[in-house]
Amino acid sequence: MTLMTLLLLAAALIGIGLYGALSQQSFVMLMMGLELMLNGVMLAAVAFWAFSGAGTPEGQLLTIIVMAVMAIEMAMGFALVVAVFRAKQADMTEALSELKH
Amino acid sequence: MELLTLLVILLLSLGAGLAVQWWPMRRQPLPSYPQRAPFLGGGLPDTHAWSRYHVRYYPMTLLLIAFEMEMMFMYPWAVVYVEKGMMAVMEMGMFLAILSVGIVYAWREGVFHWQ
Amino acid sequence: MHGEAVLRQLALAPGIERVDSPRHASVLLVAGGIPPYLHEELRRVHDQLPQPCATLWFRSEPLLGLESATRIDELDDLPRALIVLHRELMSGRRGSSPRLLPDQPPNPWEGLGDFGQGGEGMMGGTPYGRPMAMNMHDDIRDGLTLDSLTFRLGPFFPALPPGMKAEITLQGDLIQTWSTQLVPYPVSLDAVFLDALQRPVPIAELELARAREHLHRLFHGLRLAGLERLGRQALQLANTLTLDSRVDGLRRRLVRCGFFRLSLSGRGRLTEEQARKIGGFAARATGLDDDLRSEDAHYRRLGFTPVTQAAGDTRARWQQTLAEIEQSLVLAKQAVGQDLHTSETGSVETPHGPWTDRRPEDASRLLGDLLPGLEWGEALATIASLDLAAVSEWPLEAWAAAPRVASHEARRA
Amino acid sequence: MSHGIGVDISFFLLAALAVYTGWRVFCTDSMVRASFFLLLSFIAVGAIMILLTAEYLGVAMFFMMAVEMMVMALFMVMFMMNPAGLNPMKMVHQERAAIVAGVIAFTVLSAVAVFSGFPDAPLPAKHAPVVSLGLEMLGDSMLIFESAAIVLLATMIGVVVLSSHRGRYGAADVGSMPPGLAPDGEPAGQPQNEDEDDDEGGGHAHHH
Amino acid sequence: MIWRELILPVIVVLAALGIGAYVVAVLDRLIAGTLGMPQTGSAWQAPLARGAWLLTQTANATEAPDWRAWRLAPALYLALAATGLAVVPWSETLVATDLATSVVLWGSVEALATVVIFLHGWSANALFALIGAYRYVALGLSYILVSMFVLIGVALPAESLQFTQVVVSQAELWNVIRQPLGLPLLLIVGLGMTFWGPLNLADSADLAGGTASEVSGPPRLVWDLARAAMLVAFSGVAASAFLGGWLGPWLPGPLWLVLKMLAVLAMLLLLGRLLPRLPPERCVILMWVVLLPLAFVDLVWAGAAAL
Repeated sequence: MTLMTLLLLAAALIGIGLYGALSQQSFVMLMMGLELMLNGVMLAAVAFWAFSGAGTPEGQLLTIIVMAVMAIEMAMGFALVVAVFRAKQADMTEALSELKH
Repeated sequence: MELLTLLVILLLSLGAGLAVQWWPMRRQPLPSYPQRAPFLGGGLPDTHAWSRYHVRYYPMTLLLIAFEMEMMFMYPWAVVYVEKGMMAVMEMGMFLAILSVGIVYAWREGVFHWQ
Repeated sequence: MHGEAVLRQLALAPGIERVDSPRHASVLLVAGGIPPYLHEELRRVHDQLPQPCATLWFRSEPLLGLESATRIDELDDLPRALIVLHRELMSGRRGSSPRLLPDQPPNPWEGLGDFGQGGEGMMGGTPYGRPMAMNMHDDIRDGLTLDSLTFRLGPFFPALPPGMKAEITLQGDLIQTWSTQLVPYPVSLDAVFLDALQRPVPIAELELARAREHLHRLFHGLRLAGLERLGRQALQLANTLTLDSRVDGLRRRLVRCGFFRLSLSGRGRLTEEQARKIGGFAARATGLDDDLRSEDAHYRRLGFTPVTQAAGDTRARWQQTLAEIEQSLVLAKQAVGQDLHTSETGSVETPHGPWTDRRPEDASRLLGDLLPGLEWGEALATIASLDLAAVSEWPLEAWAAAPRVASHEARRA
Repeated sequence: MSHGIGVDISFFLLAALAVYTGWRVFCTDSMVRASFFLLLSFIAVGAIMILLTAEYLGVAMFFMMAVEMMVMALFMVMFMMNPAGLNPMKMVHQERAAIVAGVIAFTVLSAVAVFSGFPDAPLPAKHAPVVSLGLEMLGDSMLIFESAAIVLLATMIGVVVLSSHRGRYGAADVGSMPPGLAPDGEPAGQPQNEDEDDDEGGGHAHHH
Repeated sequence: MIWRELILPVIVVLAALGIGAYVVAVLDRLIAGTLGMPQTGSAWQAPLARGAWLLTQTANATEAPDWRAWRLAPALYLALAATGLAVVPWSETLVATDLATSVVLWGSVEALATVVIFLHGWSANALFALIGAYRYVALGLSYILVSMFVLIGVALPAESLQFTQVVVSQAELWNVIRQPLGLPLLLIVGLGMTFWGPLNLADSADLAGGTASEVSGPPRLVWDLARAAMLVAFSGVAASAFLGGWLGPWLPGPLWLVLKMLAVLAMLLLLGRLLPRLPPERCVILMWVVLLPLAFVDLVWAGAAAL
């Protein structure tokens, strides 16, 4: 367990998350991709904190803030999904662009 | 060492839970289709139960996701509370007061009722 | 009533546990004859018991294929017979009951789709023998139109009145539609109510029988609400009901444990028209003061006025039930002092509604209007607080023609 | 930072678990399974954090993510056709591009990880991460902490406005007009056909 | 070293879990008997006979369950109970997992329990099990906040998130007196976690057994066992957080803890027998509108007492 292996793991998680976020048609699945990316980001933040941050509390705080971003993203995302579904009876990303017409 | 102990306990209990199910069941044939139909007091369903289930409390769950974040801040706060004294009281008081506004607003909007 | 009487007997018997799902049972008890049109449903329930299982037929003819099953006719032998059956099953002395239905999926499905699933596309076909749930109804509460589930429940569902079968559509846990397909079995009354139609009967006897009926209903309602212990107390009170019995203790316990305030909701409100149709205590809980007893001169002499509640919901009906039990006990005590008999014949206020020229009729069709929009638990609590079944023309003691119920019993050491 | 061989083995097992479950999220048919695979991925990462002596963050990750993924599962089932994957399906678009993007992201980030030199400043031998976090929050980062409260409050209100159909004044989308999801788009949360809301009894009228 | 830190704690936790689950079953029968429910035979044998019967019964299946999740859920619930009990200190030194954040670890056990119970109901692919699962999530997501506020309340005087510190901080005065609102609130959470009695939304009678309605035989045995084990784990946590854990005169520490756990268990089982089941909607409103503000009050109280 070194900084490099940890960052490689984080990179792998971000890569998979990016694939998911780009490829999934459904809103909710898309959000799962984002979550997975943030998972990698949090791991990287903690890894830096442990190996090159000399244990400064800001490193931990950064992770907490990423977690908060995640929570907010999820809450707002789902609220939007509900609102869009109510309007369009669909949860596809394509439905968003259709809203213009 | 503590983590190892936890791991051992976790694996042993999980293994025991699975073994108690698997051991007596390893030779049992799959039950007949009529037995596998869901119990409805003699009635039958039209469809599978798995469906786009209308969760009647979904606004509450969204509220929870946002409100629960406050826990992340509260645990470290609890540890230094006595050390910091009044300052900790003030800051957390403000923090919780702001968030309580959200809960009260949500309650007044009827979020906790079944939609 | 036959099946209900069996249930009450077993509720007080030690060593027997009544379970809510056949999956938890080892012995299926069939009490009373089952009409042929319900045999298919009975076979289904029978086959849902996990093996090893056994059946016990109480005053009932075992189904075709179950000839070796035990049959008994004496109510008092029942608990013993159940315990023996369970013990034999456990020790392996008795083989399991055979399966009655052919082992076939409800619909053919094997390997129609590209991946061996049941059908084409995302929602088509019958994977594993059943179609997928579909979006059938617009939602009735909020605007999200999601899938709805349609199924038929009963006639042997423990939380419904025995014999009742309904086709129900749920969205989430909210009832969208409810249509009663089979009405519950008619209930038999204590013989004194039928006597009262012919000749004057002692008011004390009539009122005690009424209180007993209400207590029996309370037993079922409390069991559904998770208050098994208080339900049993209500039942014991009913069994030992005398002129000096009091329900204060029961009422106090019910209030203290929060039965009225926590467990019951203000839902299931009857309109005046619905209340009139159901009649009896449900109507009085809706604020109507219809009661045949107020037309009886001797009741008037006892100072009888109907008790009523205004709200007309589930909570009001249980409060009304308790109030009527109390009132009946008071009336009985006063009447026995003056040795009063009923003055009117040809009509009687039964615990299930007024019986003038016709018996109280079945009201379960009303549920179609009453239940949609209610959450599942609220709907069942509403049904338990109502008294929907028709009244049978035979009194309680006439076993031969009595209705029946199937219930599953698991006996545990 | 020194650690034993046991920590290394656990790390590699947990890393494998995190990547495997992360990958399974996007190739399972059942939505509930997908959410809980993601939860497993989070739990594995949380356990790695505990191995890194970030005990608080790791354990907090368990409970935060358990709740979030539970809600995720609820919404997945609510809004996805065929939520249990009884009929197998694949609902993706621009998959090739997405794979390429994912691989590029991984390569670039790993290259950064492998080739750049990061300062080597390990954790002090004796440190109390939770206490230092608490002191930081009440000290220098107080503003971050309090502004988090404001942001969360805004989220809560936004969530209620957007998702709730009926508020105390009747339908939420009758009284208020949420902003459009796209520039010049029609307001979000507005039902297409108005008669859906007729039974609400004209929530607008009570608005004061 | 290995013995003291690894083998002994593992044996203690697993034995406590197994024996505790059995004691829960016995205690529940004894309480039912005291309340006037009919009982035959010995309350000590009945749970064993029931276990033997469930082992001989065949396991049920449904038409298309999520097999792995369905079989895994009871075992996972048991494992969560074991994890919960692992953080409970039996004495100053005898504790399986004395993490610096063991209070938070218990919080995640609560959150994960919701996931596992949902999975148990969902994976059966049957109507009543599904409704039970969804009902439980409404409850599980509501009680978690109450529980966390209450547990943060006990962490304040201890200045630590470690259960050993929480117990040590009660040397002078138990938290049950110092924070009188805390224990009742936590007991409600305990009823919720194990969906016992009034908060039995998952496996209720109106759903013909809810998430367990389609389960029979060995999986049901594990499910019931896990539920009882979770009660034991919860009672251990409640006893450590509010009743001073191993602290007490004359007797050795672990024995004190056992006595206190028995007291909490008896209290929970009694509540379970005495109270009616709450409707799910009422439950959610109660948790958010009544109990959450009460938990706030408890926290303020704890804070004032700690300063």
